[in-house]
Amino acid sequence: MSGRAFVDQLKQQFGNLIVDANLDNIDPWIEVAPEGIVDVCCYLRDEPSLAFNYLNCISGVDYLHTDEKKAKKADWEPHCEVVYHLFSMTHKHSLVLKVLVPRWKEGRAGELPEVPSVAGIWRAAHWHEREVYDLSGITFTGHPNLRRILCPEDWVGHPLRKDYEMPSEYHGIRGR
Amino acid sequence: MALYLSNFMWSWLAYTIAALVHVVLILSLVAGGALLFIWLERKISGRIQDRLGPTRVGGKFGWLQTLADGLKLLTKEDLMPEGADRMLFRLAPYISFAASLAAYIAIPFAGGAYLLGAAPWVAQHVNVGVFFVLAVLGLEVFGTILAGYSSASKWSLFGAMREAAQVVSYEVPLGMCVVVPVLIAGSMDLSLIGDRQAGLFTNWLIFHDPFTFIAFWVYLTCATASVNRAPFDLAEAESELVAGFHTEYSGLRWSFFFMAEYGSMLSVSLLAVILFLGAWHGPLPIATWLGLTAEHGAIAMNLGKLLGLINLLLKAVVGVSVMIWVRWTLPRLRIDQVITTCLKYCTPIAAGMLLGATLWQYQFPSRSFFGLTEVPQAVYHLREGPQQAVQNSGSSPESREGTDVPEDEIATVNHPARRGGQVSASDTIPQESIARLR
Amino acid sequence: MGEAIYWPSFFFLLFAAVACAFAVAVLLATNIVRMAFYLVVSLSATAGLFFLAGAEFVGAMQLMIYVGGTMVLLIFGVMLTSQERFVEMKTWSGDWVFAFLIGAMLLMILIPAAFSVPQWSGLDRAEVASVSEVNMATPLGMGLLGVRVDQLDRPHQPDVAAQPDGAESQKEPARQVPIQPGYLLLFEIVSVHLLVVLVGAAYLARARRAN
Amino acid sequence: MSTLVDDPRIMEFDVRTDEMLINMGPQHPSTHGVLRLVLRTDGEVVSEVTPQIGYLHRSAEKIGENLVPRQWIPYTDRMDYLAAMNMNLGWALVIEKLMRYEPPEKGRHLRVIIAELGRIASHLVAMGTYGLDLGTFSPFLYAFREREKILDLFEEVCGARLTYSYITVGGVTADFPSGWLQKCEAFLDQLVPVIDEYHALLTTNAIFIKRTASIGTMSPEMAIDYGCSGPVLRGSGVDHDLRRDGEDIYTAMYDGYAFEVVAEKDGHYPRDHQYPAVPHEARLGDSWHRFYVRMLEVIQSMDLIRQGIDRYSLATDGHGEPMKLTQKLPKGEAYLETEAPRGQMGFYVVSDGNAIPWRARARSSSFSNLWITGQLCRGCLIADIPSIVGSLDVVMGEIDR
Repeated sequence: MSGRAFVDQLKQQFGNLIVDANLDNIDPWIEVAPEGIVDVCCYLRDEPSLAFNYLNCISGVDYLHTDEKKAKKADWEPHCEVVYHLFSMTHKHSLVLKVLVPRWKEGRAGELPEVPSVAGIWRAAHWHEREVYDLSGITFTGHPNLRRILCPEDWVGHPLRKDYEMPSEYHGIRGR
Repeated sequence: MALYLSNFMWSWLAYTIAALVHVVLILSLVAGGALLFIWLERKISGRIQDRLGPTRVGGKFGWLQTLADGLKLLTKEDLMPEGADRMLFRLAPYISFAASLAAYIAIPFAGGAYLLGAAPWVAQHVNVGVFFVLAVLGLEVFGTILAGYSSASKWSLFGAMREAAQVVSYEVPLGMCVVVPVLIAGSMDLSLIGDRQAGLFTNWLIFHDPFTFIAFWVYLTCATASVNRAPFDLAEAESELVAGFHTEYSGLRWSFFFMAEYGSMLSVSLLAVILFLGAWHGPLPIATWLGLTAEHGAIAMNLGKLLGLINLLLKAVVGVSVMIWVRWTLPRLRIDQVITTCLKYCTPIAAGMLLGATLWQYQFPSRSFFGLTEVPQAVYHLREGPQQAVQNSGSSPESREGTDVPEDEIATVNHPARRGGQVSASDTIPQESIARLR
Repeated sequence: MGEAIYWPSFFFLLFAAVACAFAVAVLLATNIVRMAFYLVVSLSATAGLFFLAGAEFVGAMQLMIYVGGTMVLLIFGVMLTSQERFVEMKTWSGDWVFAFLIGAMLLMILIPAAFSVPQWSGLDRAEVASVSEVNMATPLGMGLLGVRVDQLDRPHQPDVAAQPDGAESQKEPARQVPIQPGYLLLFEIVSVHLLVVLVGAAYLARARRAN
Repeated sequence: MSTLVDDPRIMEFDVRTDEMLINMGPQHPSTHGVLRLVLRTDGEVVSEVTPQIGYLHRSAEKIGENLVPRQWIPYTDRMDYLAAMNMNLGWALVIEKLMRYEPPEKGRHLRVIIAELGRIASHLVAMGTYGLDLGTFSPFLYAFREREKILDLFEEVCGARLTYSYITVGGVTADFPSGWLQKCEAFLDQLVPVIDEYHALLTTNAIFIKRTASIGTMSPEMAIDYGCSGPVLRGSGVDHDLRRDGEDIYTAMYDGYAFEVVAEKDGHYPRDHQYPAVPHEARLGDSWHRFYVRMLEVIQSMDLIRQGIDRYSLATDGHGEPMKLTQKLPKGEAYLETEAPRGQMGFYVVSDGNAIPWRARARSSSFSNLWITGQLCRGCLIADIPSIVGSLDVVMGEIDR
């Protein structure tokens, strides 16, 4: 099944929840509204013709230029993306989903944006979502155990955010 | 020895000196044995694993590697966990080592069951030697358990609990296997059991009948379990429990556990050799052929005994090497599998072998090597004492064996009154004093 | 012969002192594991006394059963069921009084019993040296199998003496195997009893957890 | 979190005891590095296992946002340090995918040879350390002896023995030296009988089977749900191997190679009549099967290398030139998974048109494989934990990155 067919099928099923699609990229992706991600993923997994039963990866990408000159040139507004790479063991095809969220929840700096968790759909998502939360600072609502996974529990900040600054000290250990 | 010495000095001093000599000999055997076996373990494991093992310390073969390690251990910091039960933590290694050492008190190293004045080379002759050695070896685990419990470490505690569970499982079949040679020799006296196997290797109890043969292998399995060697080294399973009961030990204390382990390895090997593998008798009675017996004077006799000692130790070292070999080859069992092996398989097998050996003894008494050969006359001498031997020498053994053996044969030959000859002082003891004892 | 130290007496006193001292230590200790350890030392010293008395079989038995048994007790009774790692036990003063009373009563029974033994004064040493060699375990073992060696002197069934060599059997009373009841039945009864106790204990310990 | 064991039998027959919380690791002999498992145990029975990771976290992804792709290659070395070649390959391929670059034929065969050698080296370590976990030391040294020979070969090719940085974006740093292929073939020839020895020492050893058969069984559905991959997935009987089922840019490497995916189908592994039979105690998806799949994959890789050597010798074009450091990446993003020894190693790269990628992401196979331990170890004995974790064959460098 090609990228176009997926998009059509999903648009038919979910309408406005499918926000956008990029079919020109080398890996075509479909953008899903945050509130629809659980339903869409459920459908993708359970629809026999799709059967995306394998979650490869969840990645968080932060879009922000800290340099103002570059920020002016950029063709996007600062935001965060959560990228889901799916695979079907039955049909051996893959799919990329994206969820775009603002960098801070409702623009309040320091409050992490929220995306519904897909841990109930694929167990593999448990740790991937924890990692995205830990490193990229995106909260997954409904995750059973959303804690930091790679950084220590008392770490401050989310290192893969572009505006992250390494703490100057951590428990007496010099950071910078 | 003490009796001999008391001719020259006060008897209290004589006994003290005799005891000290024994202690020093045994200590040096255990310590020297540990040095040798640790070196051997490294060399054998090295060869098994395509390595050379130690090559530098003390010449080409790394003879002194263990000594160097011992020095290193001496200089290590003596650590004790914060929450440890300090007294028990300190005591535990010594308990282990003392128990391992105490077993040697009753192990004879060369033959002569007080026959014709030929006393065995043993620190203290205990007439229930087998039982004593087993009982004392069983105490070694007490040190292990105390160590595990007093360390204030969860891994140690697990090691101790595993050890306890393991003890309960292996003691039963081990005891049963040991009873088999006891039954055939008709005595719990280790030196008697040893001398029962004089002559050709056909007289070794392992070859006595099919049941003893199997019992030996069961013994070997349970003995390996009893000294905590792989595949039964659960109390210190390093991949699961870090180091089990001795996780928190370091330096000298730790080395005491190590010495205790190697000490018990040697003692169970010695026990196996005495019970099953002909004790101090070689496969061929070379000492007898050379005339190194009591009849040819004290020097010849002692030379013969020295030969016997070398024989015994060689066989025991082979036994230890087998344990080393097994350790570096097999994976470790799980605790429930150890208990299953010991209780579900070894115990019934050992019980069956005990029953089988009893019936075999009943059916083919005085026959050896799976019933193919006869127990030679020398053994009759041993069993029945010099007086009976003289009487029996008139009638040939064949005619004796040809007739139907009376049902009470076993009981008869073992009867204490008939075995009077074994007891050196028997002809001097007034009957009334014996009666008084009873 | 200068007998500055008579070793058997020395060791008797040593073992007896150790046994008593550690028995007292068991009473005074509050840590249950240490108690078990003191008990083991006390029992081992008692085993030493048995060895000293020439009762080697009983001594080894003492080591194996009592000392080993205490260890098992320690493990299954204490380590597996204790609520905390080092269990502290305190004895109430009322218990002390009771214990003292019972202990004193036992002592009052034991002392006369001990002094009623005719040989209390002891054999002379030469005699002890001469007889200590004959204490074989064999009579006990034979007794288990049904042959009471200690009762061999009694009259036996005549028909059992159907020996191939009658003359020899006349000379040797040992050949005439007496039919005396041994300890086998008693031993079996005791062991079955113990087994029942063990199974019962295991059953009681097996708790069904509430849902 | 439940504190009781799911298995009703354990509740029913358990003697009442205290539960104990134990930290297995981060310093523990059998946790393969700095993995920490928090065990809740009831005697020897483990009621709950919680893996804690992050002790080896080195911010590799953050570093990747500040280096050009070729400079990040050494960092991929340090992810799965036991199969660094395969890590290099994964990152190189995803950049090549983004750049829509196809390496020349000779370079492809070279990569097959190197990647499969890396797989053998990695599986040998997995085998040896697994023996170590189960309490036998000798197979560990045997495995390292053979691995050393592979490292010698690698050293000759790239000068390094652990962190190679050999396969790089656009090609490899250097061609095989002369005579290398013969040495490689000689190595393979002597490895054949050695593998049979390992089967005798471990695969068919009665104690080994007792310790691994029916331990840590995972169903195929469970394995897929948890995102397991590689031998862990195939050990459950899922017929999935990216060398056959992956994306074109990766499968193109293996075009024309004859190999069968090592997964049980109808009760049989491919060509299993040549190898020890599956013991009757073993159930599909248990530790034993995971181990067995690795052992068969070693043989499969040996076969692939021989094919690769033949093809490489016939190919006439070059092996590919490494990309220039200043080369700008096209705008866009790409994700590619390759079949690394421990499973599917995925790399995700986002580019905004500069030479330095906007985002470099590594999806590690061990990361997903380890996550299932909590489920697998529930209700097992303490001694089973090394047996289960060892069979998953995780490398902490890859998990923590």
